[in-house]
Amino acid sequence: MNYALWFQLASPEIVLSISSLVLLLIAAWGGNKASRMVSVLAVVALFGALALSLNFLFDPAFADGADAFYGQYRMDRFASLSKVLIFLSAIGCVIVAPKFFARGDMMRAEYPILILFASIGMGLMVSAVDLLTLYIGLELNSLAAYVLASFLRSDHRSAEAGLKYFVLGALASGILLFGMSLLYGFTGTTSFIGIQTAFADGVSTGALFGIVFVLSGLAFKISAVPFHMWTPDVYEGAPTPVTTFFATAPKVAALALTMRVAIEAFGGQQSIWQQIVIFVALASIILGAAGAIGQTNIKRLLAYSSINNVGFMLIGLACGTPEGASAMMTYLVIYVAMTLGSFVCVLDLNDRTGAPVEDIGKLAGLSRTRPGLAAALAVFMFSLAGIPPLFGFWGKFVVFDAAVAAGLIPLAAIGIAASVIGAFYYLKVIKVMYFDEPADVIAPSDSPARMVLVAITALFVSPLGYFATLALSPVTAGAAKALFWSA
Amino acid sequence: MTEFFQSSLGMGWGWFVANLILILLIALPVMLSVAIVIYFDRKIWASMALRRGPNVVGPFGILQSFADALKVFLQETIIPSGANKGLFLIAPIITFTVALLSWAVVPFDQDMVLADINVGLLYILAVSSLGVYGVVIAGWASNSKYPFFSALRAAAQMISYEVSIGFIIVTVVLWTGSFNLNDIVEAQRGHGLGFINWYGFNLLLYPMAVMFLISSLAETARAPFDLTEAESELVAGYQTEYSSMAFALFWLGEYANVLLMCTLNAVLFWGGWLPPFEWAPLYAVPGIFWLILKISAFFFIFSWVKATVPRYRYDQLMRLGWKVFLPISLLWIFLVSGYLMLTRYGV
Amino acid sequence: MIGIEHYLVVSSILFVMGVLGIFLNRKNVIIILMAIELILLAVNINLVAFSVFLGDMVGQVFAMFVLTVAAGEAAIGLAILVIYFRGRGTIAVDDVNQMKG
Amino acid sequence: MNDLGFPVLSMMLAVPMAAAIACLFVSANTARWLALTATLIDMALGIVLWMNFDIGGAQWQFVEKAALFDRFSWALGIDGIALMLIMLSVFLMPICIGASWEAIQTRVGEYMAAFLLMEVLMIGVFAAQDIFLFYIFFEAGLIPMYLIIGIWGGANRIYASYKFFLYTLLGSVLMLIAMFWMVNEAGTSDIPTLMAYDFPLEAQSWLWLAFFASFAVKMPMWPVHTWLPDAHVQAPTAGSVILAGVLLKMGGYGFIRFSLPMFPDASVDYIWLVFALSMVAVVYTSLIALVQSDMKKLIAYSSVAHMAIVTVGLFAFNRQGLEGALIVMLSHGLVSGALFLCVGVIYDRLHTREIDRYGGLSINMPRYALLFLLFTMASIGLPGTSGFVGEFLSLVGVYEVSSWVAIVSTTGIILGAAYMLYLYRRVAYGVIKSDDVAAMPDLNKREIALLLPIALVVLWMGVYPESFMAPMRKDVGALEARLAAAKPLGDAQVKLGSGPALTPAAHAEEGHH
Amino acid sequence: MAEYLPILLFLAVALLLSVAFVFLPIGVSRLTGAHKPTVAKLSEYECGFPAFEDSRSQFDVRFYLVAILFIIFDLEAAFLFPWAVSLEQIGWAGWATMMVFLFELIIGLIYAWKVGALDWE
Repeated sequence: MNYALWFQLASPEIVLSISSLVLLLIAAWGGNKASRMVSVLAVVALFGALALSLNFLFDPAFADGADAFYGQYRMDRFASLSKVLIFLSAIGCVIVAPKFFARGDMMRAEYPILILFASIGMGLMVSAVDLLTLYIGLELNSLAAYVLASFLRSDHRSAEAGLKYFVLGALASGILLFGMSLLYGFTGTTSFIGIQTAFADGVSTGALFGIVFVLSGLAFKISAVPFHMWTPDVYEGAPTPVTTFFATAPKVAALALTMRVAIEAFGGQQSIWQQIVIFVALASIILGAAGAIGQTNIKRLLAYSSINNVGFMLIGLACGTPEGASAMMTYLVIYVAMTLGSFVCVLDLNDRTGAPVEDIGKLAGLSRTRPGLAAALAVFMFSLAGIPPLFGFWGKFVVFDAAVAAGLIPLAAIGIAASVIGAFYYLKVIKVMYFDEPADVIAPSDSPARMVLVAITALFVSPLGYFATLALSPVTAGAAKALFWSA
Repeated sequence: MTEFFQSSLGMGWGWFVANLILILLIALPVMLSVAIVIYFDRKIWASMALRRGPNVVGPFGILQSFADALKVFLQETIIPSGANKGLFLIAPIITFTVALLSWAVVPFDQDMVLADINVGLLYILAVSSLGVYGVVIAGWASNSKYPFFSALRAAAQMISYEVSIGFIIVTVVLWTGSFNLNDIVEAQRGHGLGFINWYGFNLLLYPMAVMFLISSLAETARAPFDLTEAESELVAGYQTEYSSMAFALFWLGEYANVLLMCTLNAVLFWGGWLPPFEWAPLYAVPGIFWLILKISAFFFIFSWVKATVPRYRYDQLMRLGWKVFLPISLLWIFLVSGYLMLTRYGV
Repeated sequence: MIGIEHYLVVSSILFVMGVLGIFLNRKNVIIILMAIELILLAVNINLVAFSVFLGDMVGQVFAMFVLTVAAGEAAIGLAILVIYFRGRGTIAVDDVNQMKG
Repeated sequence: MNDLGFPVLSMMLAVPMAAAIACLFVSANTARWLALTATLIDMALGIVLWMNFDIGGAQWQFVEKAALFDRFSWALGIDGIALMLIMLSVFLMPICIGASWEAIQTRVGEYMAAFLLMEVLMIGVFAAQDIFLFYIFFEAGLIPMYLIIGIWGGANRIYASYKFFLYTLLGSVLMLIAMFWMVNEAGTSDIPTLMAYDFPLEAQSWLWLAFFASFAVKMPMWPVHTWLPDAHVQAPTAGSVILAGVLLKMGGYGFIRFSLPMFPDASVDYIWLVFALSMVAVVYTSLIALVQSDMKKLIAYSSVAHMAIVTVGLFAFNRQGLEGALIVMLSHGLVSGALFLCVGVIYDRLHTREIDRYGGLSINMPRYALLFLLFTMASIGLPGTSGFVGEFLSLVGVYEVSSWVAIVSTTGIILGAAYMLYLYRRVAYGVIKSDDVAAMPDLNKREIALLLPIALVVLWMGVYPESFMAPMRKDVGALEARLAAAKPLGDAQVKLGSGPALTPAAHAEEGHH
Repeated sequence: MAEYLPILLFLAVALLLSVAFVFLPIGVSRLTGAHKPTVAKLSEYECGFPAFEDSRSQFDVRFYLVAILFIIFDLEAAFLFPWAVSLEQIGWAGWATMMVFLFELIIGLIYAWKVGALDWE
């Protein structure tokens, strides 16, 4: 029992916990006037947690990862990479929020704090090596997320999004929990490695049900088909900064969690879950792409896009190899940048009264009125479609490479062919922005912070991003290796 | 007793008959004592107001309660036409059943308890919180405005004070290390200075004892916290639409709860069935006597308060619960557990 | 004698009732909240039963956490429902369709 | 590195890239000059490249290799074939810029940037030595072309741009999967190594089909050619030039670089498929071209027919066929580009491409009529022009394999003469139909400066093709050797050089193979 | 387990008693003829006036708030109970953990206090 080490391992969450509690008090005393200060401090705290996570990513002493709190929590390179992504997304979502909520005077000091709470939950999720920790982390994240979804209290759509998110999220948690209870009962343990050991002698029917329920619950959380139906509504209804958040950080956390559960807990029984994951991946790719085609709301479109992208990432998981896991992490990194960027672009689409514009048709001729923004959005769209030389291509590249290496050639072929469907609706956005006559609806940007974020993410997804692979590849490979430590 | 019946009737039936007798030995006296304490309540109240109180039926009016009981029993049961009939009748049943049920784990003397379960205190907490259902259902089913408001108030009030009661209980449990009520009583033997059988004597626990007493007033909606039936505002509270025995059951239930709270006060902080001092001659008196004495004392306090303290406003009531009791009890958990760690567990 | 399978059957029935309650219920969102609680109840039955049969405390600890989180969830759900009701004046499930997907 | 002492290929990529970025931020006129300068510099670099190319020397010259990261590297290098195609690109680019000088008046900076980006990607495709690098350049070309068609195109540009993008993308994604498999199998992504690698026979077939899907769309081969007429018609003039001049050559280049050397056995197996599609294309698209009323569409269909000659020549598997196909590619790049420019010239004046609106242009635009005639003749394949050399060699090559294919292909050439001459007659001869046509001025200096260089090169290629064939000869030889070595003594090979033409029965048998 | 059986029996007895108390008078009054319902008698009493609006109208949202706060705090107490009886076994680490938990709870309470969730005004 080395408490010092344990606290060191959990330091990102501890930092966030303490700071969020302090900020809560500041918010309580300062009220909404303090929201600016709270936002700034929240970003500082997230940067602190980020730095602490980065340390684990590169410190050779933690190359193999280490357990803490009696095998409840594990900090390894996989966890730290996921946390870096999560905290970065969270920082982005905190930064862009004040301007959005300033309209209607809805900015409240609780927003950054809820993001912090959710981040703690997500940190726990990606570090969980026990069903109990997993559940606590997941719920901490979800509870904060439900509130965030209905943050615009006066907006009907926001309340409806919150309600839908809540009901389906709670249902997902219930399904997940039921699966966990079965796993616990039929293996006699809640620790991932214990479950793996128990599965070494084969899987009983009850435990099989457990696996299926757990995977279904997780599929809900990552909004994979067939449990995706909540995504478009919630993405559309939730305030855009919150949607940005939903599309990035929790997705990273849930996907990372899914990977860890599948590989560490169910690692010995790959044949069982591989079929499920392959099905889910293909269904997500195809339905995500097909569903997006008729959409006229850009947030809904991006929601379907995220479903589609989750499908691609799951291909990496379906491989069940370290290469696949590494590819998935790479894809995640790029996905976060693309999604963050495109949502920040959406945030910047406001008409002259400052009201947000979400209708794709109203972006007509954006390339004339806002060339920079249009170019950035075009970059994100092409990148999401996976067209080289944009960096989004690299994500698909590594994922499909891993799939082919793992012998899943039909999966790869169908998946990549379906990506052409996806290209269709990404092209639609570009077409509207570049080919149509200007509708002149969108007002100039009033937020340098958003522009900076867009610029950073756009540069990352531009071909310049390939230079990042020099650093990224070893990191994701290390993360994947950490995941397979028990194998 | 169980063995006696089992030897003559066989295992199952013997157990059944023995326990049935025990249960009736608890339930009937409780009901009887409710009748008596209602009489005393009125008497004490009257005395404090320099009135006489009931003095017509029987010597000193001692049979007044029974006369009242007979009256309500013979009354017509009226179910308002707009009421939700089933729920309307279920509400008093719940209230009364729950009020009786808590007594199953109360120790009347050493090992004189119907069900000696190890989580007795939790059981009481759980069962008594069910009582709120009776109130809420009654208010809702009446389809009448004031009962409805009353029910809401009652619900909010009861759950608010349940929180602080929960935290207060933790301090006692910390000290005892058990949820068993018998253990809690036993642990108080010689607790103070080696010869005082009270937790309440303990300086750390004394504030908790006071808070518990006040909380029990609020929990049972007794004056000065009787906002649920504040006549001037809410007519007769959630019972407004009730009549006959249904109405009487609420009264029975309420007073049974009051008695239970008095008992809990006695058991948790004032030694339960133990005599006040660790002195051999006192043990000659049966434990149940001491317990009844303590219950009576607490009931007197309840009546005394009712007669003398003006009613709280609702916001004051809620403030007391959430802003005074809750923080203090949280702080006390820290103090008590810290003290125990330093003196007992941690070393 | 009552074995583990009896508990499993009960919990499965509760679970299915909960899930069906969410999907088949067209009347009231409050019922959905109750259905969710039903699902969590099923889980807790499972956990506690397994815990007793395995002679392992973890299940009961887990159940405790589930209880607490369920409470938090119910609290937040109610709060969201109140917000929703204030905006729309109804909590009928069929009316939760401003956004079509 | 190379003899020049500096990474010339990277330079050729970097110059237009830098100019492209710069174009986004400058005024319209500056952008024009900037783009012209950059393309001219690139052309100069191309000439340097050609001058320093060691004919008969190492197969891969000007090689640059820098490991980017584990999976692929910045590997550039050219052989003779790539050299010629790069030359074609850098030669056409300044002409495209010139052609857009006045035609494009909106968003000039972005337009120039898109074209410069196209140039980068085209050179990159031909110079890439790493299979994934090749893929990136190959695919990335979609983005600027999509924008060029979509933003500066004609009335129906949106449909055309979508069609272009999605057809090409769908074709090429499967190729990527095949590439993954190959790289996993061979353990390297180096193209020269892969060209020499013997892939398992059972896998070759699948791989070949995956690559074929991509190149056939790009080529374009019948029946996946339908995007081409739409794209051509809707694209601005310079876009059409680049599309016809260079982009279509990427398909042929792909066959030469990948399909044939990497999967020789599969290539042999699928000869029937390629020949069948090509024959249909030659006849069918020629007939369609005959009835077109839109000039650009006519030329677009003629491109499909010409590219079918290329595939026929390539899959003849002999020196004549291969060399012929290459020369057709080069020649068609020049000629069709020039024809589109010619269309552009009169389109700029009258803003219509309807053939019937014109007539008698030789009267008021004699210089134009002369150059147009030259290119028409080159397209037909008149001896003395570039078209003749390539088509002749291709047909000779394929005749050795199958006289039937040769005969059908020749039919296409005859039909080609028909529609081209028909076009020329209607546009240049006859009487001037309307006043606005009569008012059209003859070529100005800029237009002459655009068309004259092409005309000279077309004649040069027609008169002395050796200049162009020499650098490629060794590579064609290597390819032939590779095919011969891998090819079992199958029916196709037995017939090679066996003198008399094949009987129809023998051909049918081959088709069933 | 066996010690809980008397409670079950007690429950049965208590239910029986209360059901009898509720329904016996109803039966008796019908038999004795005391049961004479009239429209006026069966209408709601409320405060003596005829009701003039829906009795189950919307009510103050603060009641919800109290309910929500109760859920949270009461269930946190659920963690305290097992902790309280096992303090001896879990030692200082267990104590410190719970103190951290209580500390967080107190911060939550302070927050609720400051934003006015505990006010009834």
